[in-house]
Amino acid sequence: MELVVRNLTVARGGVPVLVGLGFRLAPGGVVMLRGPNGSGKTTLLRTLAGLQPPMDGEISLPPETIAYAAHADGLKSQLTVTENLAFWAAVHGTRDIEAALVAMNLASLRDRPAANLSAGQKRRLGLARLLVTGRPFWLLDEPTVSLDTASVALFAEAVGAHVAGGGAALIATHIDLGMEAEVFDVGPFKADPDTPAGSGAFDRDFDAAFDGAIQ
Amino acid sequence: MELVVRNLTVARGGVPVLVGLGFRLAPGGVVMLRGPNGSGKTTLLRTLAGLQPPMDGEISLPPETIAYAAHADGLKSQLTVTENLAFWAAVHGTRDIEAALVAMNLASLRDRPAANLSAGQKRRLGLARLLVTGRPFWLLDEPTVSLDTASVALFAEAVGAHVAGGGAALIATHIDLGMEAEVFDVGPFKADPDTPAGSGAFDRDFDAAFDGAIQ
Amino acid sequence: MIALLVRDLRLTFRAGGGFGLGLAFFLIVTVLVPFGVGPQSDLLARIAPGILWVGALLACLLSLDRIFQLDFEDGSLDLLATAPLPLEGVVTMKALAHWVTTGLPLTLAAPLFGGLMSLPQAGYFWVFVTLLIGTPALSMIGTFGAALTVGLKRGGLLLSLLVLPLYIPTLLFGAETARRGIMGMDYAQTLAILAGVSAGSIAILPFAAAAAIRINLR
Amino acid sequence: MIALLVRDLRLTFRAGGGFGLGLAFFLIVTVLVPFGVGPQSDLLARIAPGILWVGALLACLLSLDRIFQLDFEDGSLDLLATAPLPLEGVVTMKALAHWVTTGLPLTLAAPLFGGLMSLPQAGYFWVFVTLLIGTPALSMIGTFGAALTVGLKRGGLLLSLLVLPLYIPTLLFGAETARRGIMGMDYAQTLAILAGVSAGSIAILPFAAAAAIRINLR
Amino acid sequence: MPELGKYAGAVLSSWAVSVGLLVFLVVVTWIGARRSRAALDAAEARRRERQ
Amino acid sequence: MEDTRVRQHDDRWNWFWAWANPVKFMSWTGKVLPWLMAMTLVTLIPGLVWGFFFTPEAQGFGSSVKIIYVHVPSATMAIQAWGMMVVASLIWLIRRHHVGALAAKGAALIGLTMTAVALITGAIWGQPMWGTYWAWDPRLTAFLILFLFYIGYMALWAAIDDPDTAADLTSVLAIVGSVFAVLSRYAVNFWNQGLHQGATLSLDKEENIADVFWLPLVLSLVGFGLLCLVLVLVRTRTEVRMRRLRAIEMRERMRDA
Ligand code: HEM
Ligand SMILES: Nc1ncnc2c1ncn2[C@@H]1O[C@H](COP(=O)(O)OP(=O)(O)OP(=O)(O)O)[C@@H](O)[C@H]1O
Ligand SMILES: Nc1ncnc2c1ncn2[C@@H]1O[C@H](COP(=O)(O)OP(=O)(O)OP(=O)(O)O)[C@@H](O)[C@H]1O
Ligand SMILES: [Mg+2]
Ligand SMILES: [Mg+2]
Repeated sequence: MELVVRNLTVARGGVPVLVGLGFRLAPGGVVMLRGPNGSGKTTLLRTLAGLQPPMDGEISLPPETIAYAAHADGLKSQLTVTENLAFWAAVHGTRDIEAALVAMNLASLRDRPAANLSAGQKRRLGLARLLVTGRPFWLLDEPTVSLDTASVALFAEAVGAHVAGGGAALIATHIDLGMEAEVFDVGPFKADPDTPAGSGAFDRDFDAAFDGAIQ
Repeated sequence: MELVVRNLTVARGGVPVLVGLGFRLAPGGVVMLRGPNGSGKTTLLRTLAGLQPPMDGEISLPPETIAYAAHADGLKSQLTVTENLAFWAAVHGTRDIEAALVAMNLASLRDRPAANLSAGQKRRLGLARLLVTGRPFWLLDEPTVSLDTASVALFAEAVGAHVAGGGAALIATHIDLGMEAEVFDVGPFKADPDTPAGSGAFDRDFDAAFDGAIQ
Repeated sequence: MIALLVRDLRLTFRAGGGFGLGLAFFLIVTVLVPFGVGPQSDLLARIAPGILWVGALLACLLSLDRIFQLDFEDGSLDLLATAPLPLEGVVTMKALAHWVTTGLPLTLAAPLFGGLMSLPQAGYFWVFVTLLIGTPALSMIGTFGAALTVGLKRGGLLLSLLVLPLYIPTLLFGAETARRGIMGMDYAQTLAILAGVSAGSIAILPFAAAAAIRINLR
Repeated sequence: MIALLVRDLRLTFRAGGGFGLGLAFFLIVTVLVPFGVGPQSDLLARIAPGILWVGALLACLLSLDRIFQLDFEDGSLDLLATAPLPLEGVVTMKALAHWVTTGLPLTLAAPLFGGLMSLPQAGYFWVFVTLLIGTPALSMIGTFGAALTVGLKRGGLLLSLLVLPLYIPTLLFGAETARRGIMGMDYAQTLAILAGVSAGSIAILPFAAAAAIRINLR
Repeated sequence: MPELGKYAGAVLSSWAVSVGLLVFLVVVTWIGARRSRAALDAAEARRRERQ
Repeated sequence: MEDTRVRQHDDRWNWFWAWANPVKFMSWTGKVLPWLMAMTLVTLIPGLVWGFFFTPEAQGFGSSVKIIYVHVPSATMAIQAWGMMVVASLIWLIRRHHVGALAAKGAALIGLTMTAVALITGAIWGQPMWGTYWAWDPRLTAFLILFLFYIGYMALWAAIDDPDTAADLTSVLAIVGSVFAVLSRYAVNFWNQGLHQGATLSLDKEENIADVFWLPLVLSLVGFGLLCLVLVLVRTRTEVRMRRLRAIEMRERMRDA
């Protein structure tokens, strides 16, 4: 039960973005992904979630243990809190949404349409969705965009509870969430734009050909 | 040449959001608008920009001196940097886009389609647009959303230059931009949901009617 | 899987879900055509089955971009793709939901609207039957087209352009069968092919559509 | 103001701008109708002017949501509203750009596509002339509808529903004039009314559309 | 010029359209090729400069 | 997690696929193209000149038979181009050779133009022969549908930013579209009986004049074929360059960021 990444290359539009990444995430751990705009954090998270194939390297983890969340939460504003949660529970084959509602302090809002929730409440519902997936590894992409300080604290608390319960989280963010976490800066793994890597034969061959012509 | 707000009430969807606001913004000044999610910062800025009528109170400023920017910059991704700027210059009846290009360090990017700019470059182009409007008062709504630290510094610098040149800026943001500025917290002006205010006659009449019926 | 179907139906029936808009568009097309071609009822009767089919097809077409676009925008599609459901199943359920909310109402309404077009007596039955058999193919082909264009900013008209040539066999056999049925000619063969087109689309296209979605999410 | 027109035209002609999609939709409607009603050329000839008009109208309709939606989404509309341009002028330029990129190509293409519908000889001229006079009204009315629905998430089909009733007079007089012209009947009156509808729309609707935008931005 | 008789219009116009479209295709292809070559050469030069 | 990336296949056909390596492709096409262009000139121009100036009138057709020298080759090429696109798309989908996808992209405009030429010349020919520019004849209808497919295919390429995504999606469209195109072709037979000539040249029944018409037709067919080949190669080269240019520009952008 550990997420291990070895020598991973992730690509966007066929061009490698991060090269030679390696880290591990064990239950109980929180890793903050840091890096400037466009450094490839989103790309990395999507690759780990299985939404796009890695260009090279290895990702090893037990099957179906990853819950991914971009800042869009996949909530339908016309459905109530319960309906939203129940749907994702059904999709993941779990049944119990009560625990998640209570954990995220949403029990009193259960029959509100998601449209009528405030931003902070929506975020909590998004986290509740992660809980009902029953999956231990959370991958969160800029989860606090345009949340105020109070909502950020609430969010940090919720992640803390998940981790304390044996889960783990990998969080890409620009701001300080004020929680105890390992920081993983993707900066050093930035692909050198001038040395193409990976198996995208197209560019590698070209560079070789043109460099050959010069030398 | 001063933006003066007195006893202003702004409303969203007919419901007052901020009541009794007052402040003044003189050339050379920067005011940071603070307040939790949903407190009405966006609503206030849009009212000042003339996009919605104030519910009550007074806004006094010389005509056509306000340049408004939400985090969407009004840039067309298919047009080049020059074409984008030239359009806004033409709309505002100014001609000279060179100064703005140079000021925002965009001269070398002049023929790139906006689609090919990085997030930070786009933001700079957005600021260049503010420059070509030739208007002194900038109203900026969360201008640094999802910018990294370096881009934020660059942004702060640009605003500083504008202000040093006799402009003024009113900026709604959750984060610290690290620039010298007055902070204006909208919190104390939050409308009390139970005391209807302003000239939105609908609610007030209803409240009066129902209160009368009970007493 | 059933949960997905239930959710989609619920969303469509809730306020703002857009149920009935397809139907309204169908109504409007059938209303516009008499305005366009003039009110002679013999002429209208001759073109009625064809126009009803074309109208149903256009109404179907215009509701296609809803199939995945909303789910794509709010991130649900990403989450569904990482969920333990086969994407082929997701796609099939989406097509089914589209049919229940668009194809089926159109089929039920067509005989009704036929009155506006002076549809002959026998026509009510034949338009109904051919639409009932043909609309599932329209939904499935449309779902494939929507999967191809999911994520494109203004995919709407491009989607129409891509899907319409694919609709032609269904339209041809559907309208031809209805016409033959009305005129008492032999319809067995075209009807069988129409059913075959429907069955074939439903059997094959979920795989193509799922592949397209995987590519688009990448 | 001219800058706005130039920008809009430039955007449409650039890759991905959607120029030609309206035309493609028009082509597809005129292709589908024969598939629906059958290939008999005498029948097609009789319904041709009406169907061409309906097709042009639908193609126009489907490109309406582009008029303001993109500008609304990227914030340009807010900025235009705070710029020193009268919003009425902005709206008129938008309608003009829509006509140049949609109405005009449709008018030019209609005689061409008429061939597919076995349009009689005289029809080429009459369909062209009536569309030339009528499409400005379609663009202007459509701009008004787009202004009403700007900012709605899935406004597309709602927009169609709002605008279609407003399109009916134009369609009625346009198609009727074309039919009369083809059959050599007296067309002066309907033609005059068609021109009147166009002129009236252009004179009045910019104000209504600008008001609608102001309200929607609020 | 061959004698075309009553079909002159049809023959000449169809040949004109065909040759016209073929020339159009060739020209478009040729311009595209030249443009892409120029743009790529410039880009490769920039890339080489950096190394 | 399963590693889903596509590996280069290793089998005894590798020597063959090596030609589709973009760099190798650029080099061999660069060498072959001048020869192909020369061959195009020496077949196409004589074929067309012969067809236009030095063929007699045919019985029943009069001088309008001369249209055949542009009509039939363009119609043939329109179909060939689609076939080529489907094959190239399959190569991309199965073997992930970029040149496959780019060749398919390059062929589309050629196919579209050829379809347009066949449609227009056919329509012009139809007026004197059948008394109408257009009839819903199965073969004509099928060509119209082909025309629509080409437009949709090119529009899809244009609409997608990421080149690999675009390649994948257009390939899927080309394959599914082909199935439906065949289906439509079959469908229109039920719907309308045709006016158009059968699959054999109606002219060559009269043996003695057949050669007079047949030889220049064959020559222009070969010429059109070679022209299309040259154009496909040139356009593919352009696409390869654009693809490479895009990659370099993306890397520049990454460096700026
Ligand atoms: C828009 C109208 C037309 C279209 C789309 C069209 C299309 C085609 C196609 C697809 C072929 C087959 C080429 C091949 O299989 O390699 C063909 C061949 C031919 N067409 Fe047309 N055609 C049209 C009109 C006409 C007309 C009006 C005539 C003359 C009366 C005509 C005469 C021929 C002849 C003689 C052949 C050669 C037949 C053979 O031996 O294969 N076409 N046309
Ligand atoms: N649609 C796209 N097509 C091609 N390249 C893209 C696309 N979107 C982003 N990129 C590029 O991919 C790289 C990685 O982007 P990614 O979104 O993963 O960065 P990020 O670290 O999440 O940045 P941010 O902090 O801004 O969210 C960037 O260099 C960017 O320019
Ligand atoms: N479309 C809407 N219709 C009605 N009320 C709205 C709408 N959008 C926002 N509101 C309400 O108006 C109030 C003010 O919102 P506003 O967007 O001005 O807040 P803000 O201070 O900008 O918040 P944030 O920091 O989240 O951007 C909030 O209470 C919100 O619930
Ligand atoms: Mg990101
Ligand atoms: Mg705000």
